[in-house]
Order: sequence, then structure tokens, then C-alpha cells
Amino acid sequence: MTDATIVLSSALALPGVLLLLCLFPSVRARMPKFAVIAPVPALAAAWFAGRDPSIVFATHFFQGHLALDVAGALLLAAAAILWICAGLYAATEMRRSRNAGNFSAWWLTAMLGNFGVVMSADIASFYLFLAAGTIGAYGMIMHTMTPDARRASVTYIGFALAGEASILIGLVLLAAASPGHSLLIRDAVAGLSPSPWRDLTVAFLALGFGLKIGLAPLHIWMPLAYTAAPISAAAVLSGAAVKAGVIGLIRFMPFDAGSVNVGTGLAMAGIVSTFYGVAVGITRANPKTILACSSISQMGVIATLIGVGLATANAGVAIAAAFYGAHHVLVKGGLFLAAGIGVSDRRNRWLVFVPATVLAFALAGLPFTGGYLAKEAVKPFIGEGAFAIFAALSAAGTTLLMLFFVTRLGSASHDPRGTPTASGLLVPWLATAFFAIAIPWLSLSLTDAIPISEVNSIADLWSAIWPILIGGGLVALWLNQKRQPREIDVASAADIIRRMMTICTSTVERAEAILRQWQAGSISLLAVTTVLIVIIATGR
Amino acid sequence: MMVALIVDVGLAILILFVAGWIVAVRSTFAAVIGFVVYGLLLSLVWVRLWAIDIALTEAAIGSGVTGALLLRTLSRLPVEHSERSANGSFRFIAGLFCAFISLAIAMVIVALPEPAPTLAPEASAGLPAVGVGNPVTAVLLSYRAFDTFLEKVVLVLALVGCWSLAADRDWGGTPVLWRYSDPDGVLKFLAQTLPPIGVLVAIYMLWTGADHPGGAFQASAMLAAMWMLTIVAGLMRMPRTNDDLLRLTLVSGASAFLLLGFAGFGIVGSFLAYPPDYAKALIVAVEIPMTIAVAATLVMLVAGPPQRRDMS
Amino acid sequence: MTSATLFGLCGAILIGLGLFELITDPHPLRKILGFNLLGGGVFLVLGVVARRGAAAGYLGDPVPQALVITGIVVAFSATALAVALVVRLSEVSGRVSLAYASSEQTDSDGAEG
Amino acid sequence: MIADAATSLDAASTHGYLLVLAIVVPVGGVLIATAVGGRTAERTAFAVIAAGLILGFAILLDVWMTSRPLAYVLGNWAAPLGITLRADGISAVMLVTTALIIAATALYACADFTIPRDGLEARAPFVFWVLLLAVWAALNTVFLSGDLFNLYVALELLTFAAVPLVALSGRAEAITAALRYLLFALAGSIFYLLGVALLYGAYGTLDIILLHQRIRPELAVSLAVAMMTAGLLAKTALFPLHFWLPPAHAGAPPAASAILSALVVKGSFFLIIRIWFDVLPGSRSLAAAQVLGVMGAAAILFGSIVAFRQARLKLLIAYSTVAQIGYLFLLFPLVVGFEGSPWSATAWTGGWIQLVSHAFAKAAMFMAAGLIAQALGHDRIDDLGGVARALPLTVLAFAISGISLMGVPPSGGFVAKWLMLSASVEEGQWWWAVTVVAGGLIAGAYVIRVMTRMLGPRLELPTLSVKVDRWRQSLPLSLAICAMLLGLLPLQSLELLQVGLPHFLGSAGR
Repeated sequence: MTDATIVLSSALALPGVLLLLCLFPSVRARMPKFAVIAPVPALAAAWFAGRDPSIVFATHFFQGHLALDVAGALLLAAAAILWICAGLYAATEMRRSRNAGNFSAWWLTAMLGNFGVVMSADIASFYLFLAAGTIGAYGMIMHTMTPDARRASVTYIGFALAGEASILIGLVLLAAASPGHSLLIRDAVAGLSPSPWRDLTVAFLALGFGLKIGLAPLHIWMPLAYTAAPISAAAVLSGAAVKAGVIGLIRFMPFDAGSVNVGTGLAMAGIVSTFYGVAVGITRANPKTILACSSISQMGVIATLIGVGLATANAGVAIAAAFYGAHHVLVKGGLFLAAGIGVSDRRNRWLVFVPATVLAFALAGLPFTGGYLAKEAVKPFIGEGAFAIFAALSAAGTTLLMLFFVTRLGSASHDPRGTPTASGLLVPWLATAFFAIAIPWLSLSLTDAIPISEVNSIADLWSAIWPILIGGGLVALWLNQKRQPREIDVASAADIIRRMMTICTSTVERAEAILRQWQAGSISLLAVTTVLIVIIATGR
Repeated sequence: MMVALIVDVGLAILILFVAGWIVAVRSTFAAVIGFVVYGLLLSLVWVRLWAIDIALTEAAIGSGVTGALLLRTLSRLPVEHSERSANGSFRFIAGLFCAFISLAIAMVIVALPEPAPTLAPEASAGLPAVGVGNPVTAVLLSYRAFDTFLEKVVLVLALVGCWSLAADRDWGGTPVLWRYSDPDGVLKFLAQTLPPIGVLVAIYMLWTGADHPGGAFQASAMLAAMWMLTIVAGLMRMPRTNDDLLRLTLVSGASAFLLLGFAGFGIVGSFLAYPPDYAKALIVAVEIPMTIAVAATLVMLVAGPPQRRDMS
Repeated sequence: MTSATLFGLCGAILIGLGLFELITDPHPLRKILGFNLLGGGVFLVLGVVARRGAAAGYLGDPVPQALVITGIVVAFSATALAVALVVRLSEVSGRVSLAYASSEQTDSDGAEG
Repeated sequence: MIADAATSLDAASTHGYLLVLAIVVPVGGVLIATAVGGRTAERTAFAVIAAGLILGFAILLDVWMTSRPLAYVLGNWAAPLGITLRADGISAVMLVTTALIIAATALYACADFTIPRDGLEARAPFVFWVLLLAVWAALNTVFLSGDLFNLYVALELLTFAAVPLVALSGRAEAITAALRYLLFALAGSIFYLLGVALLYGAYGTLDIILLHQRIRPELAVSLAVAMMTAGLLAKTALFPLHFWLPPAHAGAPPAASAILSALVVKGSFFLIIRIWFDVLPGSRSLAAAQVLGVMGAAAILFGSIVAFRQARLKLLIAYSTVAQIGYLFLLFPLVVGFEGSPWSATAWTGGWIQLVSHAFAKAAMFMAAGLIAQALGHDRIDDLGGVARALPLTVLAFAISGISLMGVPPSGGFVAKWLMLSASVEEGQWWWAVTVVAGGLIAGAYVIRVMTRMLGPRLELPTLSVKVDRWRQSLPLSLAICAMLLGLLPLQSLELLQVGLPHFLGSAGR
């Protein structure tokens, strides 16, 4: 057990120590390079836990608990690889930035939050790391400090804090129902079934985590944030950090007891998001925005999966969701890196365009890619019966959106000078792309905890391919269409909220202008005194 | 008995009338004069309540020194009549609330328990250990000496706060008590003849305060009045605020208490406890610096923050 | 009705009057007067408590009497400090008012030395 | 007799003299500093701070080790005739908190209020050092005194020490703010004194323990408690009685603001707690507790929103104090009426952690804001760009304090909110939970608004009007870290907060 403690703690300790070292300006300046190795212990921890199917359990410094099960190990491994690759990318990307050190501090904060959320076994630690992840992400989005970045970061943090407020209420309700006031997540979730507030608790949690993964209509922040963030940041945020919401749903939804109402609601929101993301994405020009919309769509699939599992009290969806999520970590992260490099250089046509196309198809579930396995993993839950149509349509939609992305990749970043791309950018991208394809297969060979039938019948293959063909046809139709539809401004909703808030706050401010007078303040004293006299005298 | 009650009723009505007048009158100057009258009437009430110590304190400090302070202030402020707030409904609502609070207090006063709880027997029983005959003095200087100690600190702080309002360049300068041209020399005459008598009265009050009504505060107020008289008449100069002797005098009251407290630690084993044999002597020994310190503080508080232009 | 109760009621009314003056009169010096009226009323209540506690050969309970004496000195200190503030305010700003200047939000020399 | 019960309770403390020293040492400092003046004022202050820190920790340690309150009978005159000093768990915690914050403030203030080497006394330094010690003496008396009238004198001492600090800059707005503060605070203390008079009239004692034994539900008690509570609310600046606070706290010099916002308002709050939980547990009113809770909730929402709208950093922080005070008052509805349930103990602990962590965080924030204003020559939030690069440690201190105010882990603010949320959910009073969460969100909005500006770029080159030492920047940072470390305290150690309480709290739910 002490081994487990060391391994799991070190996964958090290394980013933590590096973060503390950021306090020294001289170290901070060189931090982008050091930050590359920060995820290595996490990768080791995932390896360690993944080889042993039993849950690895450890205690960390402040009476908190860490644990890593297979689902966690999957997500942790994928996330650690992405953090390493994107870290390499960032080291090159930030070379010219004047405050690269600050970026690294945010980077490490977000990383710490990301790893911690996956490994937390108690409620307090979980919330702590969730908050750390949010703060780190906020800093990374804000990094360039352009007006767009500032708006995006404020929108992001606003939504994230609202989500965390909802999660906090859920966690308090959960802890209240927990037998013996245990703060361990598994005890608390297990104790939820007799609670009179079960549906309320689950609803608050689902709402909060739904917001974290950008479910429609709570997705507004997502395209803004990923578009404004630097490439490496967008890669880890969309790939790894967003999985905090996924792991939250996996950890906190009471699959054993089930909750029909919340499960149905979550699944509905997931289905809407799946298609909404595609519909919005194909109207966008910026490849980063398209990828963000794809994230909305993909997270929609996961939400649907978890919603179904919750509604039908099927605990098997947890591992499937983790597997699907782990694949998405690397694919989405990789595609962001590709979007950052672009295809301006001749060499890049081969080194970027082709692997990106493969990844695009992988996301849609092309056979023999990791994506195929991911689709297979979720198939038992949302691939049969009425859901078969959903699965097919979502694959078709994904194909449409991702092929559209690939075409935008070719046209958007056309640089006539064609400066050669630094290998410091290309290598991380290619590594990510490789792992995106390989990791699902690798993990399947390492553990048998993932229930996927090994046999690939022709019928299975065909069922995976035909939606992709439909998607391909759709993209051809879409691209031939002369008149592009007008872009819907996703930010307008945020602006409306902001305007309403302004009205509210200015009303309060006007009230304060009155209360600030001596007369109002002193008459309040008389009123408060009178009220207290009456209430205390009559209330005895 | 009946006559006494009628006198009391008259006194109460008079006080309320004066208080109402203070609230209602437009001229602030008139209100201040009304306040001095109010203080004097109040000390009559204290006499009627058989609280002679309070009556003396009220007359000396509540009415006398406060009145001097307020009049001194009026002379420094631009002449302006109190402009009534136009908002009649505000005054009406405030009046309603105030009336309610008064009513509530009145209800409680009427219903206070009978027989009234009292600490008089305990205070009386403790007197031999303190060695003084006046129970109020015993409370102030022994039973609840800690209150009195802190109250001395309050006076020092009020003075520091008052001085803190000086302009930076005036720091350490001399406060200006009063500008009075005295062509006839009447004031000077008074200032030469009264203080010796006043100081004697003060010493008497201090001494008698141990066993009879009177005591340090009353003596302080008397000393302060005499000192102010000599300063206004130009016989003495106001000390500079950074004068070492003045500073020492100001803190001497509280410091004496502090020393006494620690002496109690050493001798009797308890802070602020008196050794039984020397209790009265120690009490008087503390009262002397206390009286002088309070007198000096009162004068300096009335004089206000230091100024530089009157250095001559 | 005894004299003590009578003066107690008188104190209750004084409290109301003083409070009213403290709150409604815009002139700070009048507020200070109001505070002193109010204080007088409260001391009178304490004095009544003292008078009612006459026992052991005393015509009043000496403890509340001593409290009143301390209270009077504290109230005087408060008055002196408040008055000094009023005088300084009039010296600095040329006016004697508790209202804030309307330029409060816009003045720019916010740095503290 | 009842009196014997009180004295036997008090007699057992062997280290009771520590309580006297905790009050008398700062008072002695005030007297020496006033008498000698000049550079001595500053030196005295530091000598007193060293002694005061030791005393504070010694008292904390004693109360912790023995799990019994400390007591000291002044002048060997036991209650009801004399005055007894007592330190229970909350007193001990407040003593240490105060000592730490005063020490940090004094180190911080050295640069602003140093007395010139020529030895000529200057106004602002003299006043600051004397009053700093006076605030401390007054607060320690408030925390330790067991006598209601003695507490009145201590309250006035506190007011007289605090008001001149507000006016220290000498500007017209500061003086106006100080005058408003003084007049309102005086009204508050006279209300309190009236309550004291009525209680003495009804029960013939001023001692808290004796009153606790004698008190019965009757009209005099109702009126006394209502008047005392209202008066103390005015001094604590609970919404809607907060109008004097923002200009007073924002207009004072930064070191003074830190003390005022972190500690001085807590003094009167402490006294409300004393009255409600030590004097009259038996006869508290559920409805009145709800009223206090409603005012607290209104303060949270209202203060946070107004803070968000401020253009100046110091005013924003001051309004944040208005909001954070609100959280403290949720303690009343969450504890009163649930005596004996473990959740009342949870809420009690949460309330005190909120108080202490807010004290640290707010002192750090005002100090940080002071350094920023000093460096930039202004504190307009919209023009704070580039500060993060010029004063990184200061901005870090602000950020950590902000995290505690928002209630984000790991911080004292988070633990406090978590405990309050748990208690309100368990007790079925979910409306307080909603307020707490909403308040945290709005706090997030105003903290992030400032942070976004601070981290942002600067249009012109950073022109620092004053260079700020690194060690000086580390002072707010260390206070902010204190606020954060509170979030990592093991909850078992917090049972200290219940030492000496009448046993109405159940054992903490855990």
C-alpha cells in the first residue's frame, strides 16, 4: 500500500513542486521546458493501476484520499500523454512569449487539477482539484490578454464557477446523506439511494458536470475559450481538462441505484448536444472553433451514454465512458495541435494533413482506428435498439464535421511564404496522433477490464462504415453549396446574460446610493431596533 | 412626602421641557446654552436620587466642562443656523420609532422587579478591606478599579485622537484655549484670587471623597476650571503638546493605576488588589496623580488640537 | 408612583428625544448634543436602578452610581473627540455637514501616502 | 450560592495572570508611547508586539491543553462585586488571530509611519503607533472581559482608537467618514449601555456567568437584548447598518484599513456572540435569530454586488467586508434552535473559521491594495494593468485572499462555507445554503474582475512612483497564506472553539 501512496502522491507532487518553484522568477522563465516532465509520474501511476485491476488506494497529505481504478487509469494515462506532448509543443510555442513562465504556472495548476480530479477518492479533494483545474484553465485562456482572450476567460470562469457552485450544493447534499459522514466518494454515492434528496443531489451534480463538459445549452463558454486560448492550452483543455466533468459524472452518478429522471434529462441534453455541436460547427470558419464544437458534440455522446446508464441503473457505462473519453483526449488534443501547425509548409501536407484526416475519421469510428474501439465500447449501451439510429447519425455527423474541419485546415492557414515548421511543433503532434490511434488498442491488450468483443465481423465493420460514408457525402454537398449560412454568434447569449446582470447590479447600486446617506442608515438602526424589540418580546 | 413628589414632577417636566427645547430650537448657540441648563437640572435630579457623587460629576463635567467645550467649538465654527431637513416624513417616521423605543423602555422601568436586586450589602461588607467610607469611591477605585483604569486610558486616547486632527505642520504646537481681551482686568483679578481657593477646594474634595461624596473627578473638574481661568486670563501659558512634563502628567493617572496593579501582583498576589493595611493610603496615592492627569486632560480636550501660529 | 420611577420615565423620554435629535438634525454639533441628551437619559435609567437598590443603610446601590460616573467621563471624551472632528472638518472643507461631496466617486488622488 | 459556583469555576486557573498581561501590556505600551513619543512610540510598539504574541499563544496553548477556560479575578473581588477576566476557546483563538494580524500590520506600517531619524515627532506616525496598541488593548479586553459594563468601556476604547485612524490622512472625505463612524458607533454603544443598565436593574449583576444563571425570559431581558444587539449591529456594520463602513475603511491608510476591516468590526461581533450564547442561551428567540440571518443574507448578496460595481480597489475591498460580515450572522439561525444537534456545532465552527479566515484574507487584501496604490499612485481598478509584473508577490497575495473570500479550496473560506452549507442542508434551512453559494459566485465575480485587470497588459510602460520592497510584499502574502492554511487544519483541532461554552452544542458531526 505504501507503494501505491508513493506512486499516486508523486503524480500530484511533481506538478505541485514545479508549481511552487514558479515562485522563483529565474526558475519560472525556464519552466516551459521543465513542465514537460511533470506528467511522467502520473503516467507511471496509470500504468501501475492499469496493470492491477483492483483499485489502488492511497492517502495523501491532508487526510485526503487518492484512488485509481481502471476507468481513472485510462483517463489518466491518456491525459498524461497529452500533457507531455502538448507540453513539448508549448515549450516551442512559448519560446517567443515574454511571460512564458506565467503560462507555465497556469499550465501546472491546470495539470494538477486535472490529475487530482481523476485520482481523488474523497469529496473535499475532488472539489479542491476541480477548482485548481478551473483556475489554471482560466489563466491559460487569458494568457494572450487580447480583448477576445479576456472576454473568453471571463465567460469561461463565470460558467465554470456557476457549475462549481452547482456541484458544491450537490456535494454538500451528498455528504449530508453519507453514512457515518464519510467523505469518501464511493461511500457517499453508495449511501445516496435511501436519501430523500437523491434526485435533487444527482440533478445538482449532473447540472454542474454537464456545464463543465459543455452540454447544450450550457456550452456557450466552450467555443469562446478554446478559440481564444493558445494552441497548446486549447489542446489540453479540450482534450484533458474537460474530462474533469466526465470523471465527475462517472464517480458521482449513482449507477447502482439509478435515477430515471436525471438520467433521462442527462441523456436528452446529451443527444441535443451531439447534433447541436455538429450543426453549429459546420457554420464556422476557424478550425479551432470547429474543434470546440466537435467537443460539444462528443461530450454529448458521453452524456447520453451516462444518462442511459443512470436511467437504467447500469454501472457498466462507467468504464465505457472512460474508454470513449480517453480516446477523445488524445484525438481532440492532437487535432488542436494540427490546427495550430496548419498546412502552410509543403512538408506539412504529409505530416499534418494526412494524420489529421486519419484522426478525423477515427473520431467518427473508422474501423482499425482507436475510434472504432471506442464506438464498440459504447455500443452495448447506446448502439442498439432505438439508439442504433442515434449512434449512426452521430457518427455521420462527426464525419461531416471533422471532414469539414480538415478542409478548413487546408484553406484557412495558407501562408504564402511557407516558412518551415519547427520540429518542436511537429514531433509532439505526430506523437499525439500516434498515441491517439494506438492507446485504445494498447489498453485493450493490457487489461481485460474493458468489455469489448474482440471479434470484428463484416457486419460490425459495415455498421461502422456506412455512417461515415453518409457523412462524407454530406460534407461534399455542404462544401458545394455556394451560399454559406450566416454565423450564429454563440457569444450573444453570454452578452444577454451580461446585460441582464448589469441591470440587476446597477439597481442594487442605486439602492446603495440611498442607503449610504446618514438618514437612511440611521432610520435603519431605529427600524432594526424596533423589529428586534418586537420579535424578541413576542417570540419568547 | 407628597411635597417631595410634586417637586420631583416639576423637575421632570422642566427637564423634559429643556430637552424638547434643545431639540426644537433653530439656533445651535441656543441649543448649547439649553444643554448647559439641562446638565444643571440633571444634577438636581441626581441630588433627588441621593446620588451626590454623580450630581457633582454631572455638574462639573456633564454640564460645566462639556458646556465650555461646546461653546469653545461654536466660536470656531462658521455661523450657520441649523437647516432643518426638508423631509418631513423622515422626521415623522423617526419620531414614531423613537417614541416606540421610549415607550418600551418606560414599560420595562415600570415593571422592574421588586424588591430591586442590589449590590449595596456586598459593597458595604467590602468597605473595611478597602479602608474608605464612601462606597462609590470603593467601587471606582477598588471593586471595579479596572473600569476606572480603562476609563483613564479612554481619556488619553480621546486626547490623542483630538490631537491627531492637527495639521502636520502644527504637530507639537500649542493649543489655543480662548481669545479674550480683558480691558477691565476683572478676569485677571478673578484668575489671581480664585485658583488658590479652587485648588484648596479640590484638595478637600479629593480627601473627603474617600469617606463622603466627592472625589477625584470632581476635584479634577475644579482644578481644570482653575487652570483654564488662569490661561484665559493670560496668567499662565498653555503648554506645548510635545512638552515632556505635559505628556507625563497626562498619562500619570493611568500609569499610577498600572503600577498599583503590578504592586498588587507583588504584594497581595492579585492584580489591582490592595494590601489591607495600606489600602486607603494607596487609594489616595493613586487619586492624586489621577486627579491632576484628568484635570490636564480635560483642559487639553477643551483646547483642542495643537496649532503653531500662537507660539508667541 | 415613586420618585425613582418618575425619573426613570423621564429618562426613557429623554432617550427618545436624544435619539430623535441625533438622527434627524443634519448639523453634526446638534447630533452631538443629541448624543449627550441620549446619554443623560441612559444614565438616568442607571441612576434609577441605583436608587431602587437602596439597601444596607445606603440610599442607593453604589455600583450603578459608580458606573454612571465612569459613563459621564466616557461620554465627555466622546463629545470632545466628535467636536474636534467637526471643527477640523469645517477647517478642511469649509462646511459642516455629514453629507459627502458629490465628487466622491470621481476624485482621483486615491493613493495613500 | 450561585456566586460560589462562579468563583469556584474561576478559581482553578493557575495561569490566569496571563489574561491580565494580555490587556495590560498593550495598555502600558499606549502609555509609554504617549508619554515619551518620538521614535520610542515605534520601538514600544514592537516590544509590545513581541510580548503580545507570546501571551496570545500561551493563552491559546493553556486553553487547548486543559480544555478549560482560563479565568482571573481582578483585585480579588469576585463577581458580582468585582470584575473577572475569562478566556474560553473563542477568546483564545481571537487573541492569537489579533496578535498575528497586528504584528504583520506593524511590520507593514514601518515603511509608511517611520519616525524620522532626527527624532522630531511627527503627527501620523505618533498617532498610528499609539492607536495601533490601543486597538489591540481594546480588542483583547473585549475578548477577555467577563463583565458587561467593563465590556462597554472596552467597546468605547475600541471606537476611540479606531476613529482617529480613519481620519489619519486628514482629507475632508476621511474626516467626514470618521465623524459619521464615530456618531453612529456612539449611538450603538449607548444602546448597548442601556441594555446593560436594564439587565443590572433586573438581576443586580453584570457578570456574564452570573447573569447566565439568573436570567429568565421577561420583558426587561427582551428589551435589553434587543437594544444591545441593535447597538452592536450598528458597530459591526451589518446590512443595512453598514453605510459608515466603506468610506471609513477605504479612506484610512492601508495599514489602518487592514486593522479596521480585519479586526475592529469583529470586536463588536464577538460581543453579540457573548450576549447571545453566553448570557442567554435559555431565552433566545428563534425568530430574532432568523431576522439576524436574513440581514446577514442580505449583506452577502447586497455587499457583494455593490463591491462588484466599485471603480476603486479599496472601496471594492471595503464592500467585500460588508458582504463577508453577512456570513458571520448566518451562525445565528444555524445554531439557535438546534442546540444539542451536532449540526449546530458544525455551524458554530464554520462561523468562527469564516471570521478568522476573513480577518487574515481581508488584512492581506488591504495591505496588497495599499502597496499597489503606492506603486501606481492610484487604485482605479480599470487601470491596474501590468501590476502583476511589477508586484508579483502582492498580486499573488491578493489572489490567494480572493480565493479564500470566494470559498474555493484550499482555504479557510472554503471550509467555513462547507460547514455552513452542511449545517443548513442538514437542518433543512436550505435558503441559507443558496445564499452562501450565490455569495461565493458574486465574490468570484469581483475577485476575478480585479485579477483580470491586474494580470492584464499595461497600455503605457509601467511607471512605478515608488519602489516596493520584496519583504514588504511578503507581509500580505504571509497573511493570505495563513487564510489558506486554515483550510488545511484538521477539524478535530477545532473543538477548541467550543471550550468554555455552555454545553448546548452537541458534539461536532463527523
